[in-house]
Amino acid sequence: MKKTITIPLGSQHISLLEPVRFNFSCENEKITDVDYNVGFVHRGIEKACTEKFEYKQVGYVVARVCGLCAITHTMAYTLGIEHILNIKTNKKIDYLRILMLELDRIHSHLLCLAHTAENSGFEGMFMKIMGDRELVMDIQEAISGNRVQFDFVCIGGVNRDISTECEKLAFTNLALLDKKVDDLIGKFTSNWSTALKYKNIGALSYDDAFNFNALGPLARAAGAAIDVRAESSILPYKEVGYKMILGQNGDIYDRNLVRLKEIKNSILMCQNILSGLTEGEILVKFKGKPNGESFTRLEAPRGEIFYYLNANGTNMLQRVRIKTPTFSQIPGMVEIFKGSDYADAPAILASFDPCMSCTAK
Amino acid sequence: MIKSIIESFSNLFAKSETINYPYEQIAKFKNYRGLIEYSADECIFCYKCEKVCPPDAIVFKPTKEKNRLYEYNPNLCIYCGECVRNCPKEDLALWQSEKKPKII
Amino acid sequence: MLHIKRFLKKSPWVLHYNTGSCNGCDIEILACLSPRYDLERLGVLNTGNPKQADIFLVTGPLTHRCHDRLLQLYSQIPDPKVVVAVGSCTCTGGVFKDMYNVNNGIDSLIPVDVYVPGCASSPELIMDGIVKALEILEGK
Amino acid sequence: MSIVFSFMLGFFAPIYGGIFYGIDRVLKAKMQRRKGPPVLQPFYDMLKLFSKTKFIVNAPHTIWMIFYFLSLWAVVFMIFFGGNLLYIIFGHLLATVFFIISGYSVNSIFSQLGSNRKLLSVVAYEPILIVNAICIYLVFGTFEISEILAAPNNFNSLVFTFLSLLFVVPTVLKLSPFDASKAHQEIVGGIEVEFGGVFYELVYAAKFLEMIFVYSFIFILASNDYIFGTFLVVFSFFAVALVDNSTARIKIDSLLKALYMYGFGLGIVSIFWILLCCI
Repeated sequence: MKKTITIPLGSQHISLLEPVRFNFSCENEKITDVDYNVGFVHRGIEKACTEKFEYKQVGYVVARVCGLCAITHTMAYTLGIEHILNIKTNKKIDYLRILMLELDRIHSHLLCLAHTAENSGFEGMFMKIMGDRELVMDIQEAISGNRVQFDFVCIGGVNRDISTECEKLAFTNLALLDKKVDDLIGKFTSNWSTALKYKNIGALSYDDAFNFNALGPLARAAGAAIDVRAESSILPYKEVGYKMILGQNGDIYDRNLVRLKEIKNSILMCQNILSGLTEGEILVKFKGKPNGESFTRLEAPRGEIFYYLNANGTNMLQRVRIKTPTFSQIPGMVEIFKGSDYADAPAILASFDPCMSCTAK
Repeated sequence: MIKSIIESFSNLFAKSETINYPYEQIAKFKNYRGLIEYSADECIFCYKCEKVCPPDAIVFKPTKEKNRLYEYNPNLCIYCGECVRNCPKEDLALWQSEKKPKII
Repeated sequence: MLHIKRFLKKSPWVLHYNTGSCNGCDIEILACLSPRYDLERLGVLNTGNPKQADIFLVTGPLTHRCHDRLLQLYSQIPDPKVVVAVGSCTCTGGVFKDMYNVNNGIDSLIPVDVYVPGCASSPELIMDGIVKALEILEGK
Repeated sequence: MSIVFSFMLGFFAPIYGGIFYGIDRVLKAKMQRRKGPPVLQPFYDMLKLFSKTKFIVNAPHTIWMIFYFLSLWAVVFMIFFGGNLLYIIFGHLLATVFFIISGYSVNSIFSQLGSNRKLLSVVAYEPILIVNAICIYLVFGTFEISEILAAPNNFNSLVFTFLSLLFVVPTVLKLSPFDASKAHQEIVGGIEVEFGGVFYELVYAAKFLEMIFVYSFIFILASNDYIFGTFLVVFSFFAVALVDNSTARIKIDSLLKALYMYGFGLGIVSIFWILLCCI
């Protein structure tokens, strides 16, 4: 009799949005070993950024690394190239950029929560969160003209100004969403079946969070205060009311709560930004070609994103290196899978909010 | 669980959020980034849009006459609007309409 | 005689596969199932199972690695079936055109019936695409 | 009930079962603030599946499944002809075993996992059904459905039986929270995974028959008061849909625990309650 069975998850599976393959070696549905294969989405963007596209176009190309955190990629690239070109942006541009980043974070977190609920068989919650998410999508569409790929940021500023109508819409929708998030926190904390499904499942301890290089909400749920927004001052996060949110146990339940509370914090930031917007130019003129190198760190919805740019004074960049949060979360993910049930695997996977198109580029 | 049950029950009598789309239109926001449109009469043939387009969706094909022929592939376009922003005669020669691209 | 074929149009079950897209179109497909757009109105069910699917929603510019899987999934769907390419990069390659690991759209490998442009295709466009696919399905 | 009428009820069971299923789907959509599919959607699905290409993984797989469908239909016939409650329970068990064997006969890991889980859930709900059958016997003194339906209404002593049956309904129908044997997001439908075309159609129609099977159990609790029986069925239909909509799927071992603790426990309580009522 065979003792271990191998259960494949992917590369096409109903609980997966993107192609990634896990091979779970299981004993009686208990996972003993995990084999993973993440390279299905590799397209060769880093190479193309240095050979095919000019430095002004790269911003739009790196946005297509990942649709969920598109604005973060463009943002990190733009900040990097602005550092090389020595462009100083004004307060309004910074504020508009943070606004878009935080709106993106809200929609990404809500999607992750919905996906986790769906993967744990909670269809009612999935529909509820996806319904609420449309409020943010509306704001995004009103501001940038597209629902997912914003193409809002460009070198030297932003592409569009925010109109008074948009501002009004954003205020009403954010206030509505704030109430709905409160309601969601209540629903997530007081459900018998989600407690069975989420509490103490897929837990990452505080030490392991450091050992396995966890980032973003994953680390913060374990109590590790890792957040680029607090560490770097490249964008004025402290002015707009940023607050670090920490969990304790690092299980799915805590991750959900951290995400929900971060959404609340993001909503607060957006409201502060919208009420504190000043008049000003939205585009700074610049001249010259980039020459030099830069390192940029930025907090994506999933954790720290890192860009290394190297330019040699021509229209083409010499090197673009992207390090994405999911890439460094994979060892932690594998560690958590070991010892948990296969029945929990899809929910754990979704609660990590993995982004394979980020990882493989 | 009780909260969810109460909400599910009250939803039975609430109005549904669904937009009956193919039969009734969805209200779009202003400045929706739709199809790129072009007017040959106004174009000054600086080829800036061709140069700047990331996926090369806009191509000026060489012809026997003096001016080249504008060709645009909506299936290749990523609707970023970079061509429009770089056009010296924005809104006259090249503009981003609010039309949906056609499905084939 | 009952014309069974016309019921094909009323219950399209969907299989979704990502061949290397940026997730933008994938989350919009999820958004299509959400209460605002509610594709289930048209009878759409998201089955993760090729053997029970009618409409094959593909996103992504087809990376080399996804080649075999796409072909396998396509051949496992029983006839009649319709392939819908969602997003610019699925139709022609989009921004990823001519990158070294990309095949410039899925029509280089499998026959595509409906091309849905957009980056990322909005739920409205995806719904248009599915409605178009239903017309094609009826004729098959 | 005349024989012809019973025969017609049994013969058209997949059809009006389909309407129940359609109503269920619309109801669920309404609870999620959606419009939902038309009520006749299950029939569109069935008719569509007829016109698809036929795929057979291997012969036993399909044959066992056809056995499952036919024996399930036979069980439904037995219900409408007023047969013995125990025969019906064991007939249903036999049908389920056919289905489980069909799941084991293919090499797909998801199908086999689905069979494992289905087996465990059968182990969980079958004792509850039998305990409830005993309760019904204690009250009415017979296992024959035709005699139970003629007996005077004695629902007061069957309250706990009804409650314990409410645990069985979602398990048999594979509804959340007790749907680990289907688990669409984990094992892609479990045993259903390898069926396609016309053969999936039979699995799909079997869902309607299962629905009739469990709800008829609830219906007979009201004995000769048919209106009250219909009310009980509608009530439990609503309750199950509401709970399905507001819970996550629990794991198979939690399912076993929950069913034994609450479902079986309520069954035992019910026996004592009936004995108490008799005194």
